[in-house]
Amino acid sequence: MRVNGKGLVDRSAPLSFTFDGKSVEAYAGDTVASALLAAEIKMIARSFKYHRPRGVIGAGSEDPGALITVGSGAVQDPNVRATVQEVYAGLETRSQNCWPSLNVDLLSLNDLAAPFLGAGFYYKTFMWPKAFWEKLYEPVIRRSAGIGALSGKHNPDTYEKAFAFCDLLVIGAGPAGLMAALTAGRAGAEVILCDEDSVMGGRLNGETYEIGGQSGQDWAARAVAELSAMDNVRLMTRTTVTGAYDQGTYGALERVGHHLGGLGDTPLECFWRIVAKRSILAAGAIERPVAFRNNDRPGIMTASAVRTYLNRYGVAPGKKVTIFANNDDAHRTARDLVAAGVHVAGVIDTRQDAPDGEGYEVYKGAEVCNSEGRKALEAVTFRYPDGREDKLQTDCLAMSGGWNPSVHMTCHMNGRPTWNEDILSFVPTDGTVPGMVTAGACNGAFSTHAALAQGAAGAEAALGDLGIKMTKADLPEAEDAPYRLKPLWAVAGKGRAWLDFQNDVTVKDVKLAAAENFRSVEHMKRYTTQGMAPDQGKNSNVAALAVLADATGRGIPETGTTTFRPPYVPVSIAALGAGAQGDGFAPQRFTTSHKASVDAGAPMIEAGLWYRPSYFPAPGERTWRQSCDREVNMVRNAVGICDVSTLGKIDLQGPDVGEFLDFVYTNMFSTLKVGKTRYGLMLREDGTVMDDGTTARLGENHFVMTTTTAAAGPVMRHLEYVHQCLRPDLDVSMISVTEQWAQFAVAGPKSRELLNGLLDVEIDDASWPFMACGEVTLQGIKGRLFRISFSGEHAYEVAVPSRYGDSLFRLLVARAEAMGGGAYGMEALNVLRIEKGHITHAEIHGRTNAFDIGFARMVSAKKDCIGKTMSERPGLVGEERAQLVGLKPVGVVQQITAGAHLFNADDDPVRENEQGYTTSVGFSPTLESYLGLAFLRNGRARHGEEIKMVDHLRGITTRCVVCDPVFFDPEGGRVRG
Amino acid sequence: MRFSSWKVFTEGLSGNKGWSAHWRDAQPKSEYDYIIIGGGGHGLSTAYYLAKNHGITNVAVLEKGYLGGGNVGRNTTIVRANYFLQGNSEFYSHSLKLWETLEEDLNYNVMHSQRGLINLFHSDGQRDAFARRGNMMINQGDDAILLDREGVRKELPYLDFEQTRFPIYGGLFHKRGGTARHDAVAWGYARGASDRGVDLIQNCEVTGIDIVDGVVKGVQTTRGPIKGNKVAIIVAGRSGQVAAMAGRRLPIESHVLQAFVTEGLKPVIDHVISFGMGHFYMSQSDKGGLVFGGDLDFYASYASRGNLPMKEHVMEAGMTLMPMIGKAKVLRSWGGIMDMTPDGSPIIDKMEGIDGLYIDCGWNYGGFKAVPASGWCMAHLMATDTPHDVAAKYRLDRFRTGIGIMDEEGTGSQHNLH
Amino acid sequence: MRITCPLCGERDRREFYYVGDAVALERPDPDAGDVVWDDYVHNRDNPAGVTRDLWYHESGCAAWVVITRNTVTHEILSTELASKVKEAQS
Amino acid sequence: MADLIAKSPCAGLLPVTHGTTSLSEVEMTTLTSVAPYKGQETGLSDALKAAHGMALPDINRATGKEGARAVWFGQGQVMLIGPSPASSLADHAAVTDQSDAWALVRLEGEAAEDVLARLVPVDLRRAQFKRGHTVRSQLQHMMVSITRTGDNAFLIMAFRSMAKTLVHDLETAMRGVAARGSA
Repeated sequence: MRVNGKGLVDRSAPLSFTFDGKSVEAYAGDTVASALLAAEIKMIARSFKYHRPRGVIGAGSEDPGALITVGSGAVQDPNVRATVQEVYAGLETRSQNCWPSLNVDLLSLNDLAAPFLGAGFYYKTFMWPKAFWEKLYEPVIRRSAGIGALSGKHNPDTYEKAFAFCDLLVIGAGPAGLMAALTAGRAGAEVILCDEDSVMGGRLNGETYEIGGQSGQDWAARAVAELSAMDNVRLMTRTTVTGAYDQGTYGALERVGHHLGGLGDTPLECFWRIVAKRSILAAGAIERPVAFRNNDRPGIMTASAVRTYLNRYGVAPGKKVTIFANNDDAHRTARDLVAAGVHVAGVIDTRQDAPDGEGYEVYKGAEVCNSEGRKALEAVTFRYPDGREDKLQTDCLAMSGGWNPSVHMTCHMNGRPTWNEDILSFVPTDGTVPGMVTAGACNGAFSTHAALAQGAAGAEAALGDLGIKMTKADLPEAEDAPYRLKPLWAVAGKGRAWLDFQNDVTVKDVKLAAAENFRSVEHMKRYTTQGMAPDQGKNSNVAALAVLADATGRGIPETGTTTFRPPYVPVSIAALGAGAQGDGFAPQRFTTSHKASVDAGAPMIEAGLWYRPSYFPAPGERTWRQSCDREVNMVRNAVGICDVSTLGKIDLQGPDVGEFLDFVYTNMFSTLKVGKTRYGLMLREDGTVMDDGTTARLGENHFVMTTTTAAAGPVMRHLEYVHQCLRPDLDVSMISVTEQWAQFAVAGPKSRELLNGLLDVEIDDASWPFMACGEVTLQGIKGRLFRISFSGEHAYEVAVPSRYGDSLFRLLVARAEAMGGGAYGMEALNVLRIEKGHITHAEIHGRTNAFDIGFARMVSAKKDCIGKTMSERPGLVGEERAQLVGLKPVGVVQQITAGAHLFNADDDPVRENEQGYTTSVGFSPTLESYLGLAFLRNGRARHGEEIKMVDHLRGITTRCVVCDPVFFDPEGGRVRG
Repeated sequence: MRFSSWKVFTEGLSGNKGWSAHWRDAQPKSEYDYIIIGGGGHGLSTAYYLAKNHGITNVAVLEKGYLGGGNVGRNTTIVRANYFLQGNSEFYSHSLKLWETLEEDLNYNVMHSQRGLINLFHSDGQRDAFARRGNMMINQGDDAILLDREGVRKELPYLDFEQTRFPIYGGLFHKRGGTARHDAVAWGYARGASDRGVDLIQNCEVTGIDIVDGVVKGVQTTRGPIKGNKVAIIVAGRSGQVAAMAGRRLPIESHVLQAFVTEGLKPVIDHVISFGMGHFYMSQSDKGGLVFGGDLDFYASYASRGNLPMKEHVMEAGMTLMPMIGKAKVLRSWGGIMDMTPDGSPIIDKMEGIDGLYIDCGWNYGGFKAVPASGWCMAHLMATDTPHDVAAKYRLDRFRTGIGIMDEEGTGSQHNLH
Repeated sequence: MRITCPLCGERDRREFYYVGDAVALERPDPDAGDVVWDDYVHNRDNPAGVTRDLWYHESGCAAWVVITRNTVTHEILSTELASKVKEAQS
Repeated sequence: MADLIAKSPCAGLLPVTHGTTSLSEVEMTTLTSVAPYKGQETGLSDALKAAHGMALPDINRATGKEGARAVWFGQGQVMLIGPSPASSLADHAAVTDQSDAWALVRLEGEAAEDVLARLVPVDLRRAQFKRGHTVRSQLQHMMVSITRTGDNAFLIMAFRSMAKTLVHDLETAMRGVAARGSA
């Protein structure tokens, strides 16, 4: 019901939205909750377990009652709080967790079975017969559990993340937060003021307080106006600070587009990481409900929420409102309602010394003990101190058990709040979040005056810490009423009294938990699920603790509290994961030949963030194998071109590079001659192979190292580690030049012929023997030429500055094609190297050492190097080790697969008999056979032996002969041309 | 008291007045035969199997906080047996078999649910590595199926198959993999151990280990000294501090691992899904929350809480893999303290040189699924002084000798990389 | 988490790579024996409290940094260039 | 035979404008990494001044101006942007050609700071990050160098191979900022 003359909604801007398909009238500035209450729609949701009717209970993000679904189709957004969702024309909302409808929900039958569904009942049943758990019980439980539903479709909305920095972050823009921001802003500090509401002012907008002679709402509006005129102040509405992290980092969720229809490029949400030198938590407090029988009916709300709907939205949540309280504050609700012309049925105050009513009846010393009304509240029963009971017809009960300061953020870094007996609640413990102070209601100071004073004082302290000069703030006058209350957690009596309205946890459940020895507060929480619902116990935790304390005969402080953990409000995965959807999870790296490869029809595959061509299909080829076989033959018989730019290239310069390389490689590099290249093996300090590659000496003090594609980053980091942490005495400078050079393998018997048409100065075997390297020019452009070979053919790698990469690749391929060759991809590259027994990370997979791969001789005995000592541990050498071998099929089945296991020919393929495994396989068109590289226990001593390869997954068993891993040209004649 | 549907029914009819404590709160005696330091999953299961398998019941479990308050109460509840190295393979296989009869054994519904685990791979190289793993699982007698892209699509149609950064090539499907209700595992073992006579002592912090001439004599605690002939350290992330009481350094660095849960949602994810390129895994709990996690925060920590960069990384992985979860809202995030070893595999061993002192630690972030077999094998070791067959490779000296290192990740002796 | 790089100043943790205990700087002699090497490569004090560990400012200036830090509170007490620490040791 | 043709890292991707922010590629130029040998910082600075009229920049600073800059590029490393390096530099430093290793883009406009605030975990507001200031940091998931070259202009350098992602990430942020108006 709308109340004229009240509220901040724009009565000149009516609009309509839908709830469960029905049109609802509203005004700009309404939330879905205020609009539904205005339309007298009380039942909005169903509870989690018993599917009891639920309505609006609170007025902010903590509301445990009215969870709805917004939108439909792919944008469907479940579990949205109706109290937070602002209305706009065309907004579509729906109830959830009900079937077939909110009104007729079949699962509300659960409510009748409640005696059997108490806390933890499921731990004691559903165990027989065993197979029924997964086939029957669990599927039924899962279907009835959950609240809202995801659409199941890819999220279509845009989200973003951002960083912000400030001197002072003020969390909450109620009187304390506004005063803090004003104080700091006027002093010139960089201030960020965040508030989760669409309008700043906090409780001032829901109350009829006066500040400095004006209404609280006006004072807040003026403060905001002053702040928004300051360049050094950033005001962030609709922004909830969600967590406090180390060194002054805060997470904050900004709801950018939820109140807009039609977003375009506007993000729906932005997740902020705010770095603040100091912060002031002015998060306010949350009024706590009271547990009494059937206290969960729609229409039963917190007293402050009723005031908010009245004063902020101009809505009376009922026509005949009853107040139930243990404190003075709740009487404001009655006064505000009466002043607005809404009928107050009475105030039921548990205190004998409660204040008298001002135009309403006060039932002193009484307590509400039951309610009636199936889908909305119709009446409450209350009990006088003498045990007499009476009933009031009422459609709205405004209850207040006192206030809980929102201490959550002060606990995010493991701080524990302190029990305060005066206000019967927890208050923040000082210093639990470095750099943060608390002010106002969240600090247990409930009067407006105290909020203003603490806000100002908090800002002054922060400014002092930061060395920013200020003038002391003049505090405007404001009410400073004392906060008086009497403990009231749960009204004694039969029936179910709700603590956690969402998860349906009742006083009985907590008592049962205590009886079953779940006496620790953590055990109780976990056993009953108390506080584990979407509101994370914001409404219920303190009352539940009090009930547990009572049941276990302890005080509340010694009962302790569960931990508040981030986020303060639920945060969408899309917001925290913004930017990653699609291809944004990691950068994409493209070689200079990418376009030419794609143009040639090559499928591109991912390799260490790069994309590399798998194969280059020629006309008429239908399978990758056909292309691969052709490309291998091409390299073996003519010439092939392959982009190898993705391999890491590290430029090392300085007088001590030789010594440095001797320390990082197992073999010697200081003895390498200028103009020569050498293969190197690099170990981790634990003796396992880290990486391999060739390193060329371009000058006396100048080397360029090649790493594998995947290890380029880790090797760079490792080299810097070795230099800075172990040998800073060495004068070495290193830099990645991977990106500088476009480098192409030119491999095959015709490779020199191909190059000699391109290089400005022709080369021959004498000027450019195997493993030679040096500078060359191509059309006057400086490049580098290395005579190295991964394929085992007479081959080169030619490098030019990347800007020429695309052009050179096309040129090389064109020339190769003219000579009967062409481009080759990763598949052919793999076959070529397997034929030669060259290893990749399939073999040096982080568990193999130099001994295993047959390179023990490469670990120089003349010097120390990283990993040498540990590689000599007894367990890393000897017959027990699986050693690199080659495999060739010898039986009817000719296929070898990677990831298969090896067994002695007559053994069963079971774990106990495992002898090794295959790492790399390929079909060699050169040798017309499948070839495999494998690790086999004591393998080097078993060449010639017949073994069994078993691939259970692919259903393949192949008899293989063990051989040397170098299948082709073992003498290496071909590389020397 | 025996739990059953009938019992729930009759209690329901009579006002649920007849339920009693799931376990006794014991006061510490001055002496026990066996003392277990740590009332987490592994400590409780060790106590249970000492009593059940070996008839040893003069046992105290000393817990500095509340039972099951460590990693068993703060993990992502995944149960699987998909290891590929000798040593791990047989151990986790044994553990999974114990899971499969755990409810009957404990008379406690731990909601073990074999929903199936799919490990996605994104390149040929990863497929081969998963093939090796899957083949070993079958060698061991467990189950594995290699799915291609279409096979994955059939099971998980909602993944983003158009994404080209790390396209989905296929997955290794382990049907017997799944989840369980983590707290219930601790409570079920506690109840079983307590019923058999084990004393479970909460709020009892061990402050010293008494060792005389290389022989354990007992422990000092915040509730007084307790004598014992055999003492086991089973304290996960706190292993370093407790071992230091015995003058030992361990090959362990403690790290924070974060986990996340969303608000309750209607069923949308049936399996446990693991995204190889993103270190992301997710399942949906019976309550409807999406339960997920990723990598360590990567810095040594005892804070049981993490920071934003890893939270963001995990969510980013989720969004690139399965953007349909975008509007699920994270309700809570938390952290556990992981006892990371240099090869990512655990230790179940005697403490060499100290008679009567045993250690069970180094579970990295895979300790939950190990709870049954860890207790089974640790109880065996303590009772018989010989290692159980399936845990014989979990030796403490393997790092010194290099014999039997089990590095499933292949990342070597950097503790946080496993 | 914010880390003060001795060169770049205060930066977000996401720019850094963590490797482990700064004991890494104290590499033993090759012939120090298996116990010493085992200790160096594997065993850790792993304190719940103040520790010194080694980080790499990977997406910043590429400096390796020794950070004195509390593992319980995440408080950072000091940061130094690893190369300076190492030079001071030798 | 066809000629070798130079292709810039962002060819075909830039320029673009969204709202008041524009992103364009900086014309290809000479980039030289200069890393002083032990104890050669002063010698290098002198040589740099003599040859190119620029001092060796301090940490987090750039010297020079459009066309000839020396940008601090990390520990013991300076990137010379523009001039061909004098041979005298090599007497004091490791000199490495990086001309083709980096994609250079210019982000300009009143909201440029807001765009970068969506991608870079460093405070780049003018009060803290003035003209001539530079950082090595990351932009989304990429390692970058960012230098303020004007009141509303930044020079951003990322690995050449990541040019497409660089442009994509910047454009996404530019669109979001433009849609919101300058927040």
